[in-house]
Amino acid sequence: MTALLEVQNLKTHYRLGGWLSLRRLLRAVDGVDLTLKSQQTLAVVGESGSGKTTLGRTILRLVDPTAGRILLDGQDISCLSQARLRPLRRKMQIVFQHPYASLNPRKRVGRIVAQPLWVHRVPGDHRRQVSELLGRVGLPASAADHYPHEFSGGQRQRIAIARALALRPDLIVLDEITSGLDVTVKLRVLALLRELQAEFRLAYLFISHDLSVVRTVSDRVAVMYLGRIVEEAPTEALFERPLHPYTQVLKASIPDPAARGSWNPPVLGGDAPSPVNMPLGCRFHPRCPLAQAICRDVEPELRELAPGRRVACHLAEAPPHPALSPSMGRG
Amino acid sequence: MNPKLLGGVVIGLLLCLAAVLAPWLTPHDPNRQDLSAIRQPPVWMGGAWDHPLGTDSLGRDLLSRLLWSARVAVMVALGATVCAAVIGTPVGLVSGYFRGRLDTVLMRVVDVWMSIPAVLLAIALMAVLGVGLLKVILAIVLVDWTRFARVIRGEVLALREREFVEASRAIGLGPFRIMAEELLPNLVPLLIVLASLEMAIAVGVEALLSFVGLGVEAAVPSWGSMIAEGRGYLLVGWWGMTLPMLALVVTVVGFNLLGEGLRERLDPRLRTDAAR
Amino acid sequence: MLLQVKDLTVRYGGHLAVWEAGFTLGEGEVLGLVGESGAGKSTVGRALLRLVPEPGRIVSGAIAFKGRDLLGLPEAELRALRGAEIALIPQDPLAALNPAFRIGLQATDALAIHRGLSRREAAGVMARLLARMGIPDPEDTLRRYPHEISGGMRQRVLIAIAFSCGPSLLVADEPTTSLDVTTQAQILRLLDGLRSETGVATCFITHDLGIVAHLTHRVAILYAGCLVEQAPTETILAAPLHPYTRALVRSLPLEGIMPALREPPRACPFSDRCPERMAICDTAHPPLKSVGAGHQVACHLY
Amino acid sequence: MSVRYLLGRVGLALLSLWGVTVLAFVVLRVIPGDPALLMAPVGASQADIAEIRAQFGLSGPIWLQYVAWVWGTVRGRFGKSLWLQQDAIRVILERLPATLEVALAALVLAVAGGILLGVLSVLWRRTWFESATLGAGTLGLSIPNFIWGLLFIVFFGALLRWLPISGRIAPDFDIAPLTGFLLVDTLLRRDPGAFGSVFAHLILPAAALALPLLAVVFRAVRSDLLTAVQEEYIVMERMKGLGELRIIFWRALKNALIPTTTLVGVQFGFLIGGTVLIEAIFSWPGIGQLTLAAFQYRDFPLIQGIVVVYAVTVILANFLVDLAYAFLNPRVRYA
Repeated sequence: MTALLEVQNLKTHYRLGGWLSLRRLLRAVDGVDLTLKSQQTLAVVGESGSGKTTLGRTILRLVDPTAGRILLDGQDISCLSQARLRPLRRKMQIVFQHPYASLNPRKRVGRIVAQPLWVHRVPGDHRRQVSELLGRVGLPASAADHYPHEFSGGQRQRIAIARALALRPDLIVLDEITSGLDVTVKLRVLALLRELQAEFRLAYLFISHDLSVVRTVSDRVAVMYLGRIVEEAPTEALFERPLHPYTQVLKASIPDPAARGSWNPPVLGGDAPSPVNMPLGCRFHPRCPLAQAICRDVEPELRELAPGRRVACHLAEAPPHPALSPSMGRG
Repeated sequence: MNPKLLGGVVIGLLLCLAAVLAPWLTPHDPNRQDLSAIRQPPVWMGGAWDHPLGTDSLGRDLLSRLLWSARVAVMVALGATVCAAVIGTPVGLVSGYFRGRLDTVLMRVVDVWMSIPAVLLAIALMAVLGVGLLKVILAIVLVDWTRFARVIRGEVLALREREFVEASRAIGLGPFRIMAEELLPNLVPLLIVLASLEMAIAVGVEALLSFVGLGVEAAVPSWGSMIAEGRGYLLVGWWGMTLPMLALVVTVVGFNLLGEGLRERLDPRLRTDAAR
Repeated sequence: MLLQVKDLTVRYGGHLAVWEAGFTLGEGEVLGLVGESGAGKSTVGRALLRLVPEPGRIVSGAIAFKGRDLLGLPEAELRALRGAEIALIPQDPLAALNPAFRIGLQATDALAIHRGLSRREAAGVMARLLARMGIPDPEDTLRRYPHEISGGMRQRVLIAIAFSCGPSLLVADEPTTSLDVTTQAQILRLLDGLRSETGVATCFITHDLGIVAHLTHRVAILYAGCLVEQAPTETILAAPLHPYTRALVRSLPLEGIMPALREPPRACPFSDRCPERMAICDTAHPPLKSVGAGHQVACHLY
Repeated sequence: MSVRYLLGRVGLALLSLWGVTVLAFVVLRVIPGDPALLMAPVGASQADIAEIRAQFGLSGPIWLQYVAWVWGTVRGRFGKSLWLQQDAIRVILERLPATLEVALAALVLAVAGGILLGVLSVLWRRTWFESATLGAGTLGLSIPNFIWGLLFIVFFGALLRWLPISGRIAPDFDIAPLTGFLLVDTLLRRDPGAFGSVFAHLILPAAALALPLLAVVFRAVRSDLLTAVQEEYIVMERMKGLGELRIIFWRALKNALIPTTTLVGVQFGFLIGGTVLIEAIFSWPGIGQLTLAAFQYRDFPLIQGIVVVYAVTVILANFLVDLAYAFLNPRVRYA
């Protein structure tokens, strides 16, 4: 299988401040490499400020990258003009975080879902296609005649998914799409995503802050910290044995209802430093419980410790047993 | 319909009715002078039914003049508002959507424009252009397009960050289609409210300009010039000044009520105060 | 009993937010109030302080705190309780701090009002409290404005404010929802440590069963403004009875959405999403029944 | 407030000032064609027109004219007023204090009155007071201030005869100007009678000028306060046991004043512009009254001077408002 999406040393920096004010550089995405194969799900996990949302938007070129390459089906799209990019938008779509902001409140659902069809001059009866799409995400065809505010958060996310599906893309970036939903609704949406992935042969870039959600949907997980990927591994391997100290802390921070009374979350020093003044050396070293001298001075590379397992930590060691084969899915 | 909106609509309809029907409603030619019947009081003060609201110091029928003035008010209100909106809205849209240098330049221009007091600018323009209805409208438009530009820009700045705008970019819509299809429909309530308030302002400015003799032509009756004329004989005939003032106040308040009523109905969270 | 809530009903304009909710809280006990957004859990929390936001109104019910009827208390006496006897930790620490004033002023209000300390003395007390909570330079933090410190720091400040006057009842309204996972873990640890140290009875509002499992003694589950199940935490996690609780605990996806409550409820509010729906569910609202030691459930199955 | 913010604001003010010179130049020179013809008195000969052209540097390419004009403006030289036959800038500066006095009085009245009414209407919400102030607010901001002026003259001047309606001071007082601000001058001279007269004369024009702005401030403070009292941080203030009065006056008000301040900045231009008519109506000897005459007499140097002085006043006021904004809002560095 070839890679559907390949990102090489991608950087997105923002200039803060302007005329007469102190110019500072916000390094939202700062050297990311990743690969996503078709019909697979790669989860990008990180806390606020890790750059995961900017990464998703840069890959779709909603934000312009500062450096690096984005290969979609082998074609470098990182420097294409917006006009040249337009036909390629059929291959990649996005679903956003806020179900209440991602649908134009003044347009009926039918027009919202049909918009990609007429923008790209898709032939055929758009009305019929829209009702099919709505039906596919579990909404009645009559939903097309209503306005977004008449729907609940979960239903709106379904509408947004239907819009993303309209052009039959190969890749959908899912940006925190479940973070505003209640747990029972969230589970239902995740189940729907799995069904759609098989049916439409989709690859997902699943961006989330929630490790527990990620576990149920993704084949591989990349953990981001301050603009970089610090660990990437097959999902089960990562959950069984996280190798980067940050991943370990992240995993241990989630209270597990099944293990009542035994939760003892690790203590990190202070709050995360901001992407505006990045620490030298390893980005995690000021908070890392294991930090040593080398971590203060040298930024670790993302090393392949086992097949399919990459970690950016000087101290991490390969797991004693070979990890699961890299391309195999959720265990 | 809330009471404000109701009041605004009723006053607005009456005004339009008066403006359209003025030639048929008026008992006299508004400019016909009758020096034998000057400063006659309204009927309830002992005047004759021939001049229901009395006459001015040249013996012209006040009711006729008031009704004809309504035409000027309506024309100025509609003309100036439409033109100001047509100029200001695209500027605000483009400025807010593209941001960056273009926005900086456009907004500096607006700032500069607004640092000359509106009244002074209007008077200066009229002094330069000369009197006349179309010129009044032009002067008001030149002064007030900034109001639309500023408020629309502010709203666009907020709207463009909403995810549905990003979603249409992800679909592949170009910037101008995004403005037309995604942003503009969301600006409609704001525009409607702004336009109603602008009509109130335009009527006020026209009256002001005519009051100082820099408004419509002398032959055209206008509340502003009637107020100025009535002021001269205030102590012998208070109605000469008070009646046009009343008409003006009712009109302006009516348009304001319309604007506020519409805001409450369409979107109570709209911030339009900065537009005044 | 420290706190006794009976038949609490809260209305927002035309709709019911909470319907006849009742529960108790003993000294030093931690009760988890669990439900999805819109279930009424936050409203219950605010009602305990009589701070239901407009246009909300407590329609009926009784809240007895240390034997005093909170709902009948004059405003002045209530103010003497707020911040002193009953404290609140809010959900969003950024929204809960006034952006126009320094943290020092806002953090010393409670001590100044209830303990009669001068601002300077109160700042001293506050600084010591913040230092104990692991804030490296508390004096500096007090001089800052809310936007100048991180979310975790802000929540620490709010926790310090809540504990500053030694309350006997604490309402924690989803205190970590807006924080990152690693920060959440630290704040929860801190909060649990302070709680067990002071023995303050706590009403912990959350939607996270993980938090419930580790921090609470008892749980009350709210659905569409109705209390559907109440039991000791172990019981809820091991043997949930209500079909809704079972879906929550076992992570089962549910079709449909939570309805708005009709008044008075003539059917089970969960009936249209319930996998075990019966004929009676659509015609009668199930009352809360006792089914075991401290275990109550509102479902026609039992 | 950082030095950077301050510098930025100064820069913006200077930029606006430059823009005003361009705008004034364009409006007064380029649009109407030949300014010399405009300036010339009716029936002037070709020779007269040529002389005007020479005197004001109206020949040569337009950019040179502009440079000459800006250079003159920077040095405060607008030339001799055609109508008064005096140095235009001196005429203006002599009359400026009168205009500033009434404008400042109106500003104070509008801001203080607006804030007070706003706070009270929130404190006493859902009472008759709220509906009354709301209705008055709509009326206040609907009616242009020259109409207010005329109404005041009719009611308080002509019908009730409570207050003087013309001039700055009763003619029987003779106060040699020190600062030009008569309220200050009469105080410095320790003349309570004259002070009273000045004060009485100030009330109606200032009130007429202030009313629309007062209504705007009132509504802004009120709506921002209503927003603020729903905010979580105000709930927390209640939660800590603070009383409602203290919360509204000492906490929420500061939050409400932050957006209100910007509004006052935008609105100040309207207030200052209002002086043109108010001064004419109340025979107030300031530059506003001068304006209409200057246009009537096509007194070009005087008009230029007046436009620039008005613009400087507005720009300066906006600069001060920016400072106040930064003072109130700790979040502002450089917007």
